[in-house]
Amino acid sequence: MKPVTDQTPIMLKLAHKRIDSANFATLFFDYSLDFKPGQFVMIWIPGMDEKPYTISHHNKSRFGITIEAKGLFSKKAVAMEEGDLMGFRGPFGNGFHTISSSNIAVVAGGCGMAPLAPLVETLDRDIIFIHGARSKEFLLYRHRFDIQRQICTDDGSQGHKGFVTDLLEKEIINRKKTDKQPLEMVYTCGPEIMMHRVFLLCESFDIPCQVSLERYMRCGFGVCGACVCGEQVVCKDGPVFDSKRLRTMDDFNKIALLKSGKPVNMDQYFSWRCQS
Amino acid sequence: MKPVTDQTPIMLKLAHKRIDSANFATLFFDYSLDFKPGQFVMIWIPGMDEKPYTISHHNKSRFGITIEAKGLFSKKAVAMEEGDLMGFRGPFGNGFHTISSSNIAVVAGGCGMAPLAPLVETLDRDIIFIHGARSKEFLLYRHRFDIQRQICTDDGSQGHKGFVTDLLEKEIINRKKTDKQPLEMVYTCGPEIMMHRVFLLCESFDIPCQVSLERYMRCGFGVCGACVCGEQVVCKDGPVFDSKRLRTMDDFNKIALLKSGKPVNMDQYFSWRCQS
Amino acid sequence: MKFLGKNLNNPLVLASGVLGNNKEILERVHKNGCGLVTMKSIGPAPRDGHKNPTVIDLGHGMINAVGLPTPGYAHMEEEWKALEKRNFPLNASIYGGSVKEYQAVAQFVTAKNPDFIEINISCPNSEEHGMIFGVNEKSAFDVVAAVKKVIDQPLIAKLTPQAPDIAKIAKACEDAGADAICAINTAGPGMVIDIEAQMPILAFKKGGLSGPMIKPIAIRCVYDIYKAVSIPIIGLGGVTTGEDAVEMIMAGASLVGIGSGVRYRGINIFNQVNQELNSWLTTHGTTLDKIRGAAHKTNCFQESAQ
Amino acid sequence: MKFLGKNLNNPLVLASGVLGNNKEILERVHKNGCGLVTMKSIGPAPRDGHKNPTVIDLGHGMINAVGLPTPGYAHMEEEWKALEKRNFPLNASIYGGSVKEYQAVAQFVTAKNPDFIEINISCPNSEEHGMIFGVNEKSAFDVVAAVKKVIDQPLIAKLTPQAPDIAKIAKACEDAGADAICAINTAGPGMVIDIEAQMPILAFKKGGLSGPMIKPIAIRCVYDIYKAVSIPIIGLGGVTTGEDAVEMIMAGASLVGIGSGVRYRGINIFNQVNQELNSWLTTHGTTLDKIRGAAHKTNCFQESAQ
Ligand SMILES: Cc1cc2nc3c(=O)[nH]c(=O)nc-3n(C[C@H](O)[C@H](O)[C@H](O)COP(=O)(O)OP(=O)(O)OC[C@H]3O[C@@H](n4cnc5c(N)ncnc54)[C@H](O)[C@@H]3O)c2cc1C
Ligand SMILES: Cc1cc2nc3c(=O)[nH]c(=O)nc-3n(C[C@H](O)[C@H](O)[C@H](O)COP(=O)(O)OP(=O)(O)OC[C@H]3O[C@@H](n4cnc5c(N)ncnc54)[C@H](O)[C@@H]3O)c2cc1C
Ligand SMILES: Cc1cc2nc3c(=O)[nH]c(=O)nc-3n(C[C@H](O)[C@H](O)[C@H](O)COP(=O)(O)O)c2cc1C
Ligand SMILES: Cc1cc2nc3c(=O)[nH]c(=O)nc-3n(C[C@H](O)[C@H](O)[C@H](O)COP(=O)(O)O)c2cc1C
Ligand code: FES
Ligand code: FES
Repeated sequence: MKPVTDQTPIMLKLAHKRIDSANFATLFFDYSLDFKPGQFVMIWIPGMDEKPYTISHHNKSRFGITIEAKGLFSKKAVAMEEGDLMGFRGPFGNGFHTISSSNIAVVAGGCGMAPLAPLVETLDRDIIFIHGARSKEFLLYRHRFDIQRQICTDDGSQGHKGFVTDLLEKEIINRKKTDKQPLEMVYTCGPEIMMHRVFLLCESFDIPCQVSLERYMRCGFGVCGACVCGEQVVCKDGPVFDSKRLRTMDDFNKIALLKSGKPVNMDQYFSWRCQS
Repeated sequence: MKPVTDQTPIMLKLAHKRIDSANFATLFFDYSLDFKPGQFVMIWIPGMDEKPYTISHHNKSRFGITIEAKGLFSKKAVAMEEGDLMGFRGPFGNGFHTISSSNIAVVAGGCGMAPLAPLVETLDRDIIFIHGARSKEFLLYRHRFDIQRQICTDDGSQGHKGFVTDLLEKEIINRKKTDKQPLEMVYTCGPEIMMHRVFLLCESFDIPCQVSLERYMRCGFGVCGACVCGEQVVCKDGPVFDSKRLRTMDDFNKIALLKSGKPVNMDQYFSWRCQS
Repeated sequence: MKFLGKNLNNPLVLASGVLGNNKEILERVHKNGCGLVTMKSIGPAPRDGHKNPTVIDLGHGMINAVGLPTPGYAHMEEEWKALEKRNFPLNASIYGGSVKEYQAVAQFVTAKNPDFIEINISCPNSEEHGMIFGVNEKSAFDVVAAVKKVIDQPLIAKLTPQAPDIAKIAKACEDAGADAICAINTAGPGMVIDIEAQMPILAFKKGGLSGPMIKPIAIRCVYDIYKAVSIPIIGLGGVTTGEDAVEMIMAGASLVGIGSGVRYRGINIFNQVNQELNSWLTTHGTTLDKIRGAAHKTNCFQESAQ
Repeated sequence: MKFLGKNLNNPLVLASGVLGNNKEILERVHKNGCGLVTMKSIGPAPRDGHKNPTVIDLGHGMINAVGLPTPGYAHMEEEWKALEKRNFPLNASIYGGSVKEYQAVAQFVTAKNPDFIEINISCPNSEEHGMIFGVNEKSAFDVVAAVKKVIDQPLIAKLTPQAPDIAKIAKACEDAGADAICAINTAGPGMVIDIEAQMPILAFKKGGLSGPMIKPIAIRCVYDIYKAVSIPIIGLGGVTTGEDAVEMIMAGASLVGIGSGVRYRGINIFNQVNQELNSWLTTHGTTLDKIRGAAHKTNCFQESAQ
């Protein structure tokens, strides 16, 4: 096996495919990857395309990625069969900065659970763990953690009917009231609008947070400029950004570049991403 | 300083120049070179040429090369002044294979003393050390060793009048007669015809020897083929060859390639080398 | 220092197509020690570029076939509005598929008043069956002359090393009115095949080579161009250290560009290279002006040796 | 295996100009696992080549300007006498400065009966102001046709990547009667300046690039040539491992050459590459014939993706 994995892709056989739900599948590969929670790899399906995916499962000899079947590429990816070859470059990006404390909240929205799951596994067992999704079917990893999760869904099909921010705000206020120690860090990943709300909430209570952003990517290593968000290079400076950085990022939840390099607002960006 | 010295040349300032005699000078450079006795470097005088020279002095922070002013290049080299820059690539070649014994003879002819001197410094003090030259003036390093030397000169201006092989043969026969242990290794460097005679002598007494050959060189690392001697690549497989190898080398003391690649006999080779 | 009448903090230039996708990142690169920043090449019509993989690191350099993505010159009003209020010198790179297209893009861009306009002539010429503008003296002359007519800023012609004789192309550009030469664009092209996938890795199959492995080609090009023209040269290709910059300047460069180097040392590479360059100059008691083109001078040895 | 009617032990070829200076070393290379050995290019008149430095390692490849040293075809009787009694297949490389010179060398060499004659068309054409034969379709055609007329052995045309479109040159060679193509000769040219000496390191200043850094260029050339011609290709440039050889074959090569690789793994590189190549083929349950040109096939994904 090649020692360097962030240059030309290494081709790995799909060792195991786990269907998580109607929309999600997790693909496992037997390879010992150097890895930090929050980092991502570029996955190449030869002849098709190459896209960034977070590592959602990791141990010494195996790693996994969880993919939501949305467009052409991700549908092809979840349709791969055991034994099929896929290419990998990476891992890229900075990953989460972890602190040792139990006054931590982790807030996952939908597929945003993917990068957070290996992080949670490194954290204290008595952290606050909030998990939201469109509906019950989109809740990932039901039996993965021995940590209690607070669940919410947009449609109320499981847990609280409403947003993750509702639960986070309740927790913060509750801690204030009960004289519990305030949160020292909030980690979050999910739709950018959700992360932005979590960020604003944290700001109003002076709690530092770390969010994991997503932009269209080409190189993955900070050269091509496809993924810039303001003056930040998401693939290299990020994808994880902390509050201090986010305060300087005017484009957070506002502007993203299309494939052509054209800067558009997030609505336009997502409707472009839906075209195929 | 660059860690790798066998790629593009490193430029070093001439730290000290020692005039050894009318024809010889030793140039010292302050650089910590990885080195084994018998290896050589390619010396570049910018704008002029680049040629191979043996390392004749070596310690942790300094190395030296001893040059006989013969042609254009070597005359220019010994005319360099302290502070002048020269380029170095190397060290190249295999170097001498050393054995631990005191039944060893070292046979140096003229400038052939250069590669042998650092070897002698690693050997036992009671080895046999024979040193020959055209005349007294060509005897290098008069005060360098605390080992006794047997001297001979072509003109008898110092020591025995005659060849190094006379002295070597006497020593071998003497050992036989006096029931001393026979020689276990003879190291030699000098004109190829001299080394060939040493080799034949050793063969007739079944003593292994190691000789250091010289050919026109370009790359120094076994690619260009300029320095081939039969099937041996002198810059890479050599310049040191042992008896076993020499037995298979039909071109030893017979054929050398000119700059054009033309194979010629040794006389023609040396008269070409004299043209400039 | 001065370059074509403009003040630059230092001789380093950000290569086109590297990071320069918005004002904020250009400003950050400038703040990190880059004297002149170049925008991603602007083209005649909106273009997504190629599918991924488009950029692959090969260790000693990289290969890319991004495919000239561009919002298209007519759709960049907001970007230009942001750039109006910039506090750094800006080089706008443009391209086209025909002389007319180059002119159209140039006319638009000149009105936005960048400090320089760089024309990337490594694009296939649609009128000449895909032949690259920059490999042919006549087409290079034509496109430079046509663009020069319609712009107010100094014109920099960016050349490709794929030309059989890059010095001749440079001369043609100078004759056509170019104010400076930028050399080189990516070398090759190359191809990397993944033997497990049994397929070229880049979606576009072939790509341009950049980074340390092309430095000897870039140095040779700058050396040849320096002999052929009297306008200044931006030397570009494989520079990652202050010593590389010195080498480029000795070959004849007035400014030194950095692109792929950002992969190997991060955005701060510009500060690092400046510092290394300056400390080299100090240690050697010399200046940029004194070492420029130094490799062209013969010395005493050379004469005696010939 | 068979190549142009001759039996070879394996698909590996020693590149011209590397080691091949006498019969003994050619034989040693053959014994170390090289199917076909190529002699250093033979020229029309005795030539010393350039002064040193002529060959410099750059870590990820090397640069050389040896300057085509040659005893001259008319002064090699002894070498040929030794080679008569050889027990290995021999490829004789020749060059000239004009079509007439190529013919003169070829006429002489064909009488010595090597197994193949390779013509190195990366030399300046003295009739066309130093323009390299191999960058121009017409001059490539002319020299191949002229040599083909006077030789009895299969003719291999060795091409330079400095051609603007190497596939067209290959086609011209095929049309002129070439039996195989060898690609590539060195890339660039490049230049490396020593900043302390303030001077190009090579005495000839510029030199050709070889070794790992040019592999992407070689792969692209072989890929393009494979599309353009139906004669077999010797793929050469930057190969150092069995995987590199597989890549070359997937690009379209029938045989795989190795030159600079000798620097990095020694003469035994041929045995090593053979072993790696064979073990790759075994592990993948395939053969040379099955993987040749494999990178040209599209797969199901590609169609759906376009
Ligand atoms: C650093 C990083 C990590 C990522 N990690 C994961 C991961 O772990 N799992 C995963 O499934 N995806 C992840 N992605 C997203 C992934 O790269 C693809 O964009 C996604 O799989 C959609 O690709 P597609 O070609 O199938 O969809 P497309 O054909 O591109 O788009 C079709 C559909 O996808 C949705 N969509 C596509 N991209 C986005 C986006 N960026 N934001 C919101 N909606 C989008 C559209 O709204 C639409 O519904 C990550 C992206 C980045 C930048
Ligand atoms: C591995 C190796 C190590 C070497 N180590 C040393 C060393 O430590 N010190 C040293 O002075 N030289 C050494 N040499 C020789 C050196 O490389 C030059 O060949 C020598 O200095 C002559 O160069 P020149 O250009 O001055 O002479 P040239 O102009 O090439 O020749 C002029 C004169 O030099 C004599 N000469 C040149 N080359 C040879 C030769 N190969 N054999 C015999 N006579 C020759 C000629 O007979 C003539 O007298 C070594 C060579 C090799 C291959
Ligand atoms: C990812 C990438 C994209 C590039 N895009 C452009 C471009 O749009 N226009 C252009 O003129 N050059 C482009 N180039 C070429 C660079 O500007 C530069 O000429 C080349 O990479 C050599 O410099 P380097 O070795 O420092 O990278 C691009 C290079 C890379 C690596
Ligand atoms: C030192 C050296 C000398 C060469 N001399 C010749 C030559 O005489 N004739 C020729 O056709 N090619 C010559 N070449 C080119 C090689 O044959 C080969 O085409 C090139 O080096 C690319 O292969 P590589 O990367 O495996 O070295 C030479 C290459 C080197 C490195
Ligand atoms: S993907 Fe290229 S810079 Fe981020
Ligand atoms: S000098 Fe090049 S092979 Fe020995």
